[in-house]
Formats: sequence, C-alpha cells, structure tokens
Amino acid sequence: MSGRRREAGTHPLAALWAWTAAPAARAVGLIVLVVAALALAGADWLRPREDYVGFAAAPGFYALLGLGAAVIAMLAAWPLRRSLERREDYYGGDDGDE
Amino acid sequence: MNEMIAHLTPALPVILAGLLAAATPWYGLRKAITLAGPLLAAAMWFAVAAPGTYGVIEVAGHTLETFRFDATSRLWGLVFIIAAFLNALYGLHGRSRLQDAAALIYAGAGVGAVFAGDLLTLFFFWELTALASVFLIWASATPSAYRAGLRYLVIQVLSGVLLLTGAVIHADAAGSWRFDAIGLDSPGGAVILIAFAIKAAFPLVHNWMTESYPKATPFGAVVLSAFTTKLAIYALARGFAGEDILIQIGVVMALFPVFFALVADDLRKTLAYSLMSQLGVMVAAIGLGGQMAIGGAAAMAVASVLYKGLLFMTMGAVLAQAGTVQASRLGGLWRAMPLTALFTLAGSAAIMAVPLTVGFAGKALALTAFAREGMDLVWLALMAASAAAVLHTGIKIPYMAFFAPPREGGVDVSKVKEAPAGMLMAMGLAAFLCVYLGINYGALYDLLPYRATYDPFSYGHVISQLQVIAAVLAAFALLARLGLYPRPRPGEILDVDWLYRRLGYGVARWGWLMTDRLWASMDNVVMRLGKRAAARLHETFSPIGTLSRDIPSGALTIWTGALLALVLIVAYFAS
Amino acid sequence: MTVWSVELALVAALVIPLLGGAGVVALGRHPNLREAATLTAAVLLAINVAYLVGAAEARPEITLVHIAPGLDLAFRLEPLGALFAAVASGLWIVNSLYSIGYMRGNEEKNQTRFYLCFTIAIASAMGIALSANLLSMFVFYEALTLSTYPLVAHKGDARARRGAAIYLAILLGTSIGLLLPAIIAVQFIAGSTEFVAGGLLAGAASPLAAGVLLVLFAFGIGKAALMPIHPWLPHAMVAPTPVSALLHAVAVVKAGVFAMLKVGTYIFGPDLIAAAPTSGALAWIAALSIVAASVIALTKDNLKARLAFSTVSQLSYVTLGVMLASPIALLGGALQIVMHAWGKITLFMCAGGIYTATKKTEVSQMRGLGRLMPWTFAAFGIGAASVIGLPFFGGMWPKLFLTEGALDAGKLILAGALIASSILNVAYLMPLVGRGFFDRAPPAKEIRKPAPVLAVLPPVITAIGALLLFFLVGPIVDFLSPVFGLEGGGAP
Amino acid sequence: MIEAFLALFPAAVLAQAPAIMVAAPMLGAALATVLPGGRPAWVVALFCSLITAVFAFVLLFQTWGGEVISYAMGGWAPPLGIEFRIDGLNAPVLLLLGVLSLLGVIFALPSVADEIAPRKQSLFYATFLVCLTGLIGVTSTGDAFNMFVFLEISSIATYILVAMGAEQDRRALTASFNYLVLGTIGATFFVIGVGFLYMATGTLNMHDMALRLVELDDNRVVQVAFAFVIVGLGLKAAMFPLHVWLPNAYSFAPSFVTAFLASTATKVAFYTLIRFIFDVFSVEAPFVSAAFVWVIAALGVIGMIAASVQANFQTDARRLLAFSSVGQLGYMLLGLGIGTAAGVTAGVLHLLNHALMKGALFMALGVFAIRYGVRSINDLRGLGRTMPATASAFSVAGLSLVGIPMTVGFVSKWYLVSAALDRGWWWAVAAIAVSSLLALGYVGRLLASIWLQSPPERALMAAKDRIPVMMLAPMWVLAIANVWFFFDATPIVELARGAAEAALAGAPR
Repeated sequence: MSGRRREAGTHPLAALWAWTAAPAARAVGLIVLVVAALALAGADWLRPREDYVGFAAAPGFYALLGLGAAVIAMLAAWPLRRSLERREDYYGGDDGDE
Repeated sequence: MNEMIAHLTPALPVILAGLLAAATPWYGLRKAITLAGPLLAAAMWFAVAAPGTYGVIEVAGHTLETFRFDATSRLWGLVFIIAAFLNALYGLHGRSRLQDAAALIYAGAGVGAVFAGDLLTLFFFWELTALASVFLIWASATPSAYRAGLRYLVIQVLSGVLLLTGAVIHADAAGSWRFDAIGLDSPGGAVILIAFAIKAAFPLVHNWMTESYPKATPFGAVVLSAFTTKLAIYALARGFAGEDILIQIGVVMALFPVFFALVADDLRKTLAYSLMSQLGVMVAAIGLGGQMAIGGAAAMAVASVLYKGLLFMTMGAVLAQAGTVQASRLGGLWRAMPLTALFTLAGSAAIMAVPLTVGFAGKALALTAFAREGMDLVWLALMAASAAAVLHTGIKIPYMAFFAPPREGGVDVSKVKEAPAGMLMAMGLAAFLCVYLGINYGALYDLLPYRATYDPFSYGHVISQLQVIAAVLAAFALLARLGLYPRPRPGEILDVDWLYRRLGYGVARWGWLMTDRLWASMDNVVMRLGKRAAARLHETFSPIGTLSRDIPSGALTIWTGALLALVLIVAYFAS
Repeated sequence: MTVWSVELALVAALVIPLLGGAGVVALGRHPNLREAATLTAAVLLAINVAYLVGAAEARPEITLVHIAPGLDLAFRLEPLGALFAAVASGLWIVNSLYSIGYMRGNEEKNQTRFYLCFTIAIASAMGIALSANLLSMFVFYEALTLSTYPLVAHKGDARARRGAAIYLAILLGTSIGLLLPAIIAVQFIAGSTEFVAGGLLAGAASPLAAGVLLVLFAFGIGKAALMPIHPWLPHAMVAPTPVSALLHAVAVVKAGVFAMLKVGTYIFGPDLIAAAPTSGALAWIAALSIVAASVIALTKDNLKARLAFSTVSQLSYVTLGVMLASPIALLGGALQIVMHAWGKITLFMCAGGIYTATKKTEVSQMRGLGRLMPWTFAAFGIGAASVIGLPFFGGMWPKLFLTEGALDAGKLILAGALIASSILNVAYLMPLVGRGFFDRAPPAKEIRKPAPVLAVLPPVITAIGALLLFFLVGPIVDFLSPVFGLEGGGAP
Repeated sequence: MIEAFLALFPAAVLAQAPAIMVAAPMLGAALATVLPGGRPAWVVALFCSLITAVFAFVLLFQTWGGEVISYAMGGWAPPLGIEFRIDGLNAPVLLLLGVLSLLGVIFALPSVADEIAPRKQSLFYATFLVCLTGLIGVTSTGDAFNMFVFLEISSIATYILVAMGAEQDRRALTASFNYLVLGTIGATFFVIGVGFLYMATGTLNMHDMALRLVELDDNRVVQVAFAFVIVGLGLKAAMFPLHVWLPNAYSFAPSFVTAFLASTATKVAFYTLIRFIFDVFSVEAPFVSAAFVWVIAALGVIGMIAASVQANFQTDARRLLAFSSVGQLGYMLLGLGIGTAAGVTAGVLHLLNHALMKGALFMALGVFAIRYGVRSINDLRGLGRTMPATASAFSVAGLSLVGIPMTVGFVSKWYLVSAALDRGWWWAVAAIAVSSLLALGYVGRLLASIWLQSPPERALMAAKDRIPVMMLAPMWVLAIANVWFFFDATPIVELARGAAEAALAGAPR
C-alpha cells in the first residue's frame, strides 16, 4: 500500500498545505502579512477613496480600524479572561448533577 | 392535482420525510428519504407560479395560512431548503435514525414557520423547531449535553408560549392573526418581540445557543446553526423592521460576543459566539429598516446560513474525526484532513468577507445602509465587530484546528482520518456556494425582498475591505509572535448563564430548602397545636373525659334543673 | 315498532358496564373469560356512546328513578356530557387492555375485585356524564368515590390503606360538607337542580349568593383537586398504575372537572359567574394551583408523584376556564378534559410499563432506560409534549383557548401563569425523555423481564391519539360550540 | 289497595283497632309470664308484634288523608274518659313501632337465647311486651295523664330490659340504675307539667287542653308547665345535655334490647315532644316559638355536634352508635325547632329513617357479637373478610347514617337542609355539614376497622359456625330498606309530610 510509505496518518492531499509547516513559514508569513497590510493601506494615498462616512475617507482608515480592533480585542482579552475564567468543571462537568 | 400540490407548504415533504426516516430502519432507504425530502420541497418551491397565500385551512375558529409565498418568505424558504439538503448530505454517513428524523422535522418546521402566513401557524412551527431540535443536543448522550438540552428546551418553549400570548393579544387588538408588520405600538408587540428575541439570541437571552451548540452532536450543531436563529431574524424582519431599539440591541449583540469568541477554547463555542455577533449586525440592520438594510440583513442571513453552516460542518468533522474541538488540544490537522482544512478556509474567507465570497456581498449591503443613513457611530461599531470577526473566527478557527503546531498531550494527528465522503461533499457544496454567490452576487440580490441596486465590487469597497483583513491578519501575526495573543486553554468562561446556572440555581435550592424548613417547622407547630387540641377534645369528649364520666345521678339533676331554668327564662322573656 | 331508542341508549350506558361487572364476577374463576367480559363491555359501551354522541343534538332525556316529588334521578344527553362519556368509554378500552398487561405482569392479587370495581367506576362516570340534574350527578359522584376506594386500597398494605383513607376522607368530606349544601341551596333558590342551558341560577340568584355557591362548588367538588384540597390525589398514587390512569385520565379527576364545567355552564352560566364577586379570587386560586403544583412536581423524584402533581396543575386549567367564564375559556376547559385525558393516560401507562419491566419508580433511576424500552419512552415523550401544550399534539388547543380567555378578560397575569406552567411542565416531564434516551444506557439486566405487549401497546395507541387529536379538534369544537353560544367553529 | 287491605277485617275489628293495638301485647305479656320456657314466650311475643304491625297498618290506612280516629277507651266519652286519638302524626310512629318490634322479635330468638339465661327468657319476653304496650299506649293516647302512665310502664320495663344485660356485663346494672333515676326525674318533671296544665285548664284530655290553652297564652302557670313538660320529655328523648343515661344503657343492654330501644323508645319520646309542642301548646304562642329557636333548635345543633365529637372518641362500637343516636336526635330536634311544615317533615322523616339505620346497625353489631362476642371497635377488625355479608349490611346502614346518596340518610339530610334554608338558617346548614363530617369520621372509623384491618387470628377459631338466618333476615330487611327508600322515597316522605300536617293542623285555632 502506498500509505505505508508516507508518514503515518498523512493524507495524500496534505501536500497542499505542507508549506505551512516549513521552518521559515512563520517568519516569512509575518513579513508578508505586514508588508501586504502596509501596501494596501498605502494604496489610499495613491488613489483616494470616497466613502459615505466622512472620516472613513481618510487614507489608511480601514487599516487602522482593523489594526485597532484586533489589537484591542486581543489585549482586552487578557484581563477579561483573568476575571471570568473558572476551572473546566465549574458547572459540574459530565459527572456532576446540577 | 398539480394545484393541490402547489397549495401545500414545502414544509410538508420535509417533515414527512423526517417521520418516515424515524420509521425506516434500513440505512440506505433512510438516507434516500433524507435527501429526497428537501429535494421535493425545492421542487415545490420552484413550482409556485406566483406569490400568494396558499394552503389556507379553517380549524377550530382559526384561519391557518400555511403557505404564504412572498418576496421575504421565498428567500428564507429557499435557503432553508438548501440548508436542509446540505445537512442531509452532511449526515449521509450518520447511523442515528433519531438524528436523521429530528434534523428533517426541525428543518421542515423552520421552512413551515417561514411560510406561515399567520401567527398561529407560525407558533405551531416555532414550537416544533424547539421540540425537534432538542434531540440533536441530547443525542450527544452526555449528562452535560442532557442538561444543556433541557435548558435549551425550556427557554425555547418559553419563546413559543410568549409568542402565543403576544399573538393572542395582538390578534385581539388587530382583529386578525395575520403575521405582518407588528411593531412595538401594537399591544402584544413587546411580548412577541421578547419571543423573537429569545430565538434570535439577543444578549442576556443568548446562552441557550452558546451553551448548547457546543454540546450538540457534530451533525446536530450543523443543523442547529442553520435554522433557529435565522428563523428569528426572518420573523424580526417581518414583524419589527425599523424599530429603533433593535439598532442598539444589535450593536451590543455584535460587539459583546467578540471577547467570548476569542477566548473560548471550544471552537464550536467560538462559532456560536461568532454567530451571535453576526446576528447582531442583522438585528441592527433590521432595526434600521428601509429597503437596503432589510435587504442587507436578508443577504447576511443567507450568507450566514452558508458559511456558518460550512464552519460548523468542518468543526463537526474535526470533532467526529479527532474526538474534540478544543483549541487547546488541536493543531496540525492539515496533515490528516487537508480537504476539510481547505473548506474551512473557504468558510473563513466568507466570514472575513473577503471579496468574491458570499460574506462580502452580504455584509457590504447591510453596513453600507448604515453609512448611507449617516449613522456613523453605529456603522463604526459594526465595522469594528466585523473586523474582530476576522480575528476570532476567520483566523482562529482554521489556525487553531489545522495550522497551529500540534499540542503536547493533544490530539495525535497521525491517528486522525479525513472526514467521510458525505461530509466532504456537503462541505464542498457549501464552500462552492459561498464562493459562487460571492462572484455571481446578482443571483443572491435578485432573491432579496427588495431589489438592490448596489455594486459591492467598487474599488473603494474592495480596497477598504482588503485593508481591514490584511491589518487584522498582520496584527494577529505580530501579536502572536510577541506572545500577546491569548493562547487557548481549557476553562469555563463565565457568561450570563452564570446567573441561572449558579446564582439562580443556588437561590432556587436555597429557597426550596428554606420552604422545606418552613413547612417542617409549621408542620411542627400545627402538629403541636393539633395535638393539644386533640388532647383537649379527648379530655372533654372521650370515654374517660369530662362529658362521659359517670356523673352521679344527683349531679345530673342539676343539669335538668338548669335546663328547666333555661326554658323558663326563654319563656319569660318571650312573653 | 322500534325496540331501540336514544333513551334506551342512555340507560344502556349505565347498564352495560354494570353487566360487564356482573360478568366479571360470574367468570372470576377464568381470568381469560373474565377479561373478555371487561373488554366486551368496554367495546359495547364505546359503541353505545358513539351512538349517543351522534344523537346528542336532540337532547334526549329519561327519568330513571322518581325519588320523591321534585327529586329525580334523570339522564339528559348534551354535548359536554356526550364528550366526557366518549372520552371515558374510549379510554376504558385502552385501559382495560393495559390493565390486563399490568395486572398480570405484576402478578397482582384480587384481580376479580379490581375489574369489578373498575366497571362500577365506569358506570358511575357514565352516570355523571349523562346526569340531567345536580342531584343525579351527586349520586353518581359519590358512587364513583366509593367504587374507586377499593381500587386505591388495592395493595392492602398500611401505606395503601392510609392513602385510600385520605382519598376517601377528603372526597367524601368535601362532597358532603360543601357540595351537598350547595346543591340543596341551588334547589332552594331555583326550585330545581336541572342543568339548563344558559344557567339555572341566572336571574334567580343574586351575585352575592352565586359567589358563595361558587366557592362551595369549587371546593366541594373535591375531585377537581383545586388546591388546597388536592392532597387526596398524590396520596391515591399508592394504587396500581391502571387505577392511577383511571383516576387521572378516565374517570375520577375528569369527573371532577367535568362536574365543575357542567356546573359552571348549566347551573351558573357564564354571565352569573362573571358577576359573582368570588370568581376572580377563584380564578387566582386556580392559577396559583397551576403554578404551585407544577413547582412541587418539579421537586418529586418519584415518577407517579410527579405525574400526580402534574395532574393537580393541569386540572386547575379547567377550573380556571370556568372561573374566567367566557365562552372561549369554557371551551378551552372542555377541550382540556379531552386532551389532558389522552396525554396523561399515556404518561401513566408508560410509568406503569416501566415499573412492570424494571420495578423502578424514581425518575433518577430511569437514566438510559429509554434505550431498552424505546416504545414506552417515545410514547411518554409524545404524551409529555401534549401535556406541555406543544403544537401538533392535542394538548395545545386548550392552552390556546384558555390563553385567549384569560387575555380577553384582561387578566394578563393569569396568562402568565399558563406560560409559567408550560415551562415548568417541560422542566419536570422532559427529563424523563432526555435522560431516558440519551443518558448512558444501563446494563440490559435492568430489565427483569420484558414488559408484556399489553403494557406497551396501549400507551403507544394513546400517544398516537394525542397526536391525532391535534388535527381532529375542529369537529370537537364544532360539536361543543353551541353549548357555549359560540358561532360554529368556535370563533369568539 | 288500601280498601282491599281494610276489607280483610270485619268492621267491628276495625273499629276496635286502637284498643287491640294496646291490648294484644298487654295480654301477651301476662301470658308469657306464665309460660315455662323462652321459646313459647317468644312465639307469643312474635304473635303480639305481628298483630301490632298489622293493626298499625290498619290505623295508618284509616287515618290516611287526614282523618282522625277518636277512640273512647271503655266507652267513656272524652274529655271525662280516656281517649285514644290516632291521626296522621302518631300513625306513622305506630307503624314504626309495629314493624320494628316485629323485626326485632324475629331477631330476638337466637340473640336472646345466646345472651339471656334460659329460665329468665319468658320473663324477658314478657317485659318486652310490657314495654311495647307502654310505647304503643304513649303513642296512641289522647290523655295527658294516661300518657304519663304508659310512659312509666314502658320506662320501668325498659329499666328491667337494660338490667338484663348484667349477664354479659355487670355494668348493665349501674347503667340501668342511672337510667332509672334519670328516667324517674324525667317522668316526674313531666307529671308536674301535666299537673300545672290541669291546674290551668281543668282537663287532662290533650285535645281539650289545647282548646282551653288558646286563651291562656301569657299565663305563667302554662309557661311553667311548658318548661316542665319540655324538660321531662326531652330527658326521655335523650335531648342533649340530658342524654347521659343513654350511652351506658345502650351499650350494656342485650343486643336485641339495644336494637329495639334505639329504633323505637327515643322516637316515641320525640313524638310526645311534637305532640305537646304543636298540639297541646300553640306554636304561635310567643314562649313556644322562642323555645323553638333558643331551646330546641339550639340544643339540637349543639347536641348534633357535641355528641358526634364524642362519638368520634369512643372505643366501644355500641357506645359509639349510642352517641351517634344522641347526635342524630339533634337533627330531629333541629327539624322541629325550624318549626315550619318543612321542618317538622324533615324531623319526622329523619325519625323514621334513623330507626331504619340504627336498627340495622345495632342488629349487625348483635350478629357480630353472637359470632365473635366482640364489642370494641378494635375487635371489629377484619370482619369485612370473615363476615362480608353482615359487614356489607352494616356498611350500608353506616353510610346511610353519614347521608351518602343512594341511602335514605341522604333524603333526610336533603329535606332538613332544605327546611333550614327555607327558614334562612345558614348557620344550621353549616352545623349539619359539620355534623355530617363528624359522622363521616366515626362511621369511617368503624368501616375502616371492619374493611381495612386484617382479622386477628383468634377470630377465625372462636367463630360459631353459622349465623342464624333469623338474625340476618331482619337486619337485611332494614339495610335494604335504607337503600330502597332512597330510590322510592315518596312513601316515607308522604308519611312524614302527613305527620307534619297533622302536627301543625292539630292545634285548634
């Protein structure tokens, strides 16, 4: 069987995603994403947009919006999680009887 | 004959298929039935020549309009039928007769509710969705799923009876049970709104969803995600379009689940919160009212059925194959389930509203409506919520499940197999639709209740959406690199359900205990009083008591004398 | 010359079960023949009642016994009574089948006495259904109490005797202490105790007197189990399950609420009840009963106790309907008699089936049993859904009409009680379905011996009935509408 | 039918019917005394009661429709001679006496053989016949002093009969003695009252007295007489609180005596009360109507509750029923106290019905006693299983006592409550309801013991083999009558109504 020759449990089509496991993938990915984001934001200066909402027409507005939303969400999650997290079987889990 | 069939609601074949499936033990035949039901319903949908109200029945003094085919209902009806078919496909490998039946009856109830022309018929199917769907949760066969299901059923039935009560009040005032715009000015409107609010998972009444969807079976969660909330959105759009309060609720509803979606360890829980956030946008759009906003809400609902269904399907596949969807135990699954990973990415793209996906076409319409109305702050909040959706769903789901490095002590990827063919087919079809309707968005827009004259693919719109997505992706990559992304870990995040699962439960227990004690002590007091009274009676009346003692005859004469005196006195005063 | 007539059919409704009882005694030595006698009587009675239902339009009447001037035992057929008779006789067939399965499955003793008392109880229920006046109804009401007493005490141990004694004491006590004076007062005020369309007392009694009488009736008809005179019902749970089914679905409690309904409709009439100063308070008591009994049911682990309190709660729906006193609410009350009968008998027969197979009585012991007894638990689920009032099951209709009645009267909070009740019903009935089917399956040895077919099939039949009744409500409403002065079809 | 029945008798006999009624048992008593053994004496007693019963029917039919028979005893015309006066009021009572004494005597043979020493049996029957004579005399006579005489004849015979129970239980002697003392007090009061009346009116003939009393409404002497008569007769009738002699007398007397006395003696005393209150005194006299409310109805209500409570606490079955009798008498008094035609009808109706119930109940207790020698409630346990037929009869009569429909007690209650409502006495209705519940309580105790407890093992061994059918038959006749007269209540209701009409019409205006 051909399966034996491959790494155990690996799907034949897994090759599609093999690149994600490449050692450099993470660093390269980060650089690519940051560059892409900057490039897309910079496009606004090259070709101004119009928008129904006045302030949204400002160059790079949407990039800032996305950045802000994501950073705030991630950073705010820390204190919120600290205050609201309980152990897994807080409500009794599968053995308890509520 | 043809006309007869044309007059029947498409819910009928679906529900009947469900009943038949329940009675069919043969796997092959049953699966054929589950696929045939939605197909037949689709045929009936296409057979309708013109909008109108069909299938009107008079029962017990009430007029039931079972099949109202108009601009709004036909869209939802079609989407529900498609979802029912996709679900049947997804469940093709499932061996549980009960789940097959429950899913179809539930889907049929959803279709029936959408086509209901009056509030009573709506109520019938409204409750049926509750009753049928609970089995999809219970089918997980764990105590926690049982409890979650029971709570789910209770609150769903509450929604139903509230709907009935509100409908009675409304019908009394309006003189008709017809389900048209209700509004909050109508007596009973508020009650009906609460009923809808429960099913739409408004904040504070949303926990039935975030609690029970993760507890449902893999197949069950997929089915559940498609109908209940979208039915509520339909009902809101029809009954309460343009109610301002919905805008505020919608904004809260869109923002508040972001945090929970982000930190939830169970990826299906993430999806549930994410779904709630999406619903918030729809609710706000309905609250805004107007052709474009309602159209946008409808388009989002369609999109949501497709991509949320797709994501639940993929996570269901992960759960079925890997045995868990806890982010803290997953990672690296691309190796075992590359196709599922691909479809997940398609779903992610759709929920991120990447151009050329259905999410883009839907969200654009809804958000632009706010911008056009000049509601800048609302627009900004909803934009932020959708930006956050990129993070907590679009990135988190595929990354945590498939592309994050495998966890130590987590799932052993080498033992996991790709999802079975039926699941893959369903996921593939859903993914295809997500992309197809994104490209050929005209097909979607044509179905909307109001003809939309809007081109989502303007330069400004495309570039701005891409900016958002790229910025979020970059921010994620950066913060994850810096270790500032809250890594998933097991744990229970408290939500409003704490109020009843802990506080309410505790109060009820305490109350019961106190009542018990009160009764006991009252019993004691009553008993003591009773004993004393009994002793008193006994002292007086019993054989050894005062009245029964063998009184000496002499004493008896005194009685006689007393009585004589009494009669004399009476006689004296009488005359 | 026609030998048969409607009047004779009225008498036959009383005589057939009694003859069945005689047959039971005569054939006591041969169990199969004895049960055949019961079943034959049940089927004949059902046929007879079906004939009566068809003839109810003409309101035939017959005087059975002329006791003394002005006092008659008489029958008169009218839709409400015909409906009750139909429910009782129809369910008797099912219950008889089930009794055979249960009594044999559990090897109960004194089966001949059991079947005999059963026939007498059914005859009494027929008498109550067909009575033409309060006096006759009272006579059969007491006969029903006395004839079911040996059934409740059937087991004969100390607990059964105590339960039966409480059963008898409360039912006889309330009927003699409150109901009888009320009936005599009606006779005194109106000069007769006939059931009259529109209300015998309408125009004859002042609202105040009517208010007092209403209280006497509401609590005097102890079988309606309005709180706080309900304790007999949970105590009567010591009886074998077919008896519980009889008590809760076919005869006793239904006779109680039926009497309530008939008194409300034909003695007071809606207008007088509405005018009576106490009807509002009684409606509140009924609503309180509905909610409180449900809460208590929630705390009971014993399945039959839970169902008993559920019955207390569900019965008060009818009382509530009477006290709301609008045609639509009364119609709701009447429907509740039918719908609850089918739902609750299913639940009880399932409880008995579970007991027969596993000897388990507590809900907490029944986890996963549904996997071993799927039919029984599925029937239970349907019965529960009907009792809750979910659509596509018969129990939905009375809730709808009662809600309409409560809201028509502007009593929003009473409608709230109905809502609360539905929720509580879910909370105490559905766990059995959820736990039964979806908890981990217990080892197969839990089943000591499989339940007899006759203990499984009847609840399935009644469950299907509860489903069908949802769709068959139209004819029933049409049949009842004239009684309440509603346009055909029940529209208010 | 009535004519056909009356045509059986020669006219001369019919004319002498009242005298025959009294004479037959009197002569029978004399004959029984000299007979050697119990059985011949019993035959005589049976024959005499049969005659009484037959002639009771004759008299009833003769007075049907409101006729009044005035029979001059010994040919001396009233008001100087002694008059026997039969009307609608006392004819039913005579019927009751006749029928129940007949049933009682049938019941007596095995019961007396069991309880009374053989050599005393002939005297026992003689005493019984004397008692019967007295009771018939009291009921028939139209002369006040003559009534006193007959009352004492019956009373003294009763004391002896009660004392005969000493063979079973020595306490019968004290019971009898107490009864004697109190009975004598009652008789004395009564005769004092009659004396006052004679003083005021100058006549002893009651009809005559009534005619003269019409003008003497506010005469103090008459009022005093009234008080003495009420108290004296009330004592005889065991009106609460003058009932204390009754429980002991009933519990220790021989079974047959209790059954007979419970269904007849107090009833006759009650009849005399009606006779005096309605026929001799005028109902319209203020002091009489005030006494209705404040004495008779009030004591009736108090009695029916207090005695019923007391009954609930008894441990001895016969004593329980004895207290129940006091309570039930309360119903009759209440009916009387209501004072309307409906009220008196209800009172008399209950008088008749109560005789049926208590007769059956005490007879059943007699049957239990002869088989197992049991008396206390505790000893009744399990009898439902060992003696189902007798227990059933007992139960029917017991339920009748409570007033369950399909028994005659229900009819009583129905008429009584109707009468009370008619008068607007809601409190009386409430009292009846309470008392019924109490009755349910004590009857429930008996029935629970009989049907629900399991029999003690010794009971199965100590049992005599067969219960004489002569004991069962009369018991069953009464038990069935309890049911029969529910479904066909017209005859007794008509009797009661006739009596009430006679009572109300009796007082000449």
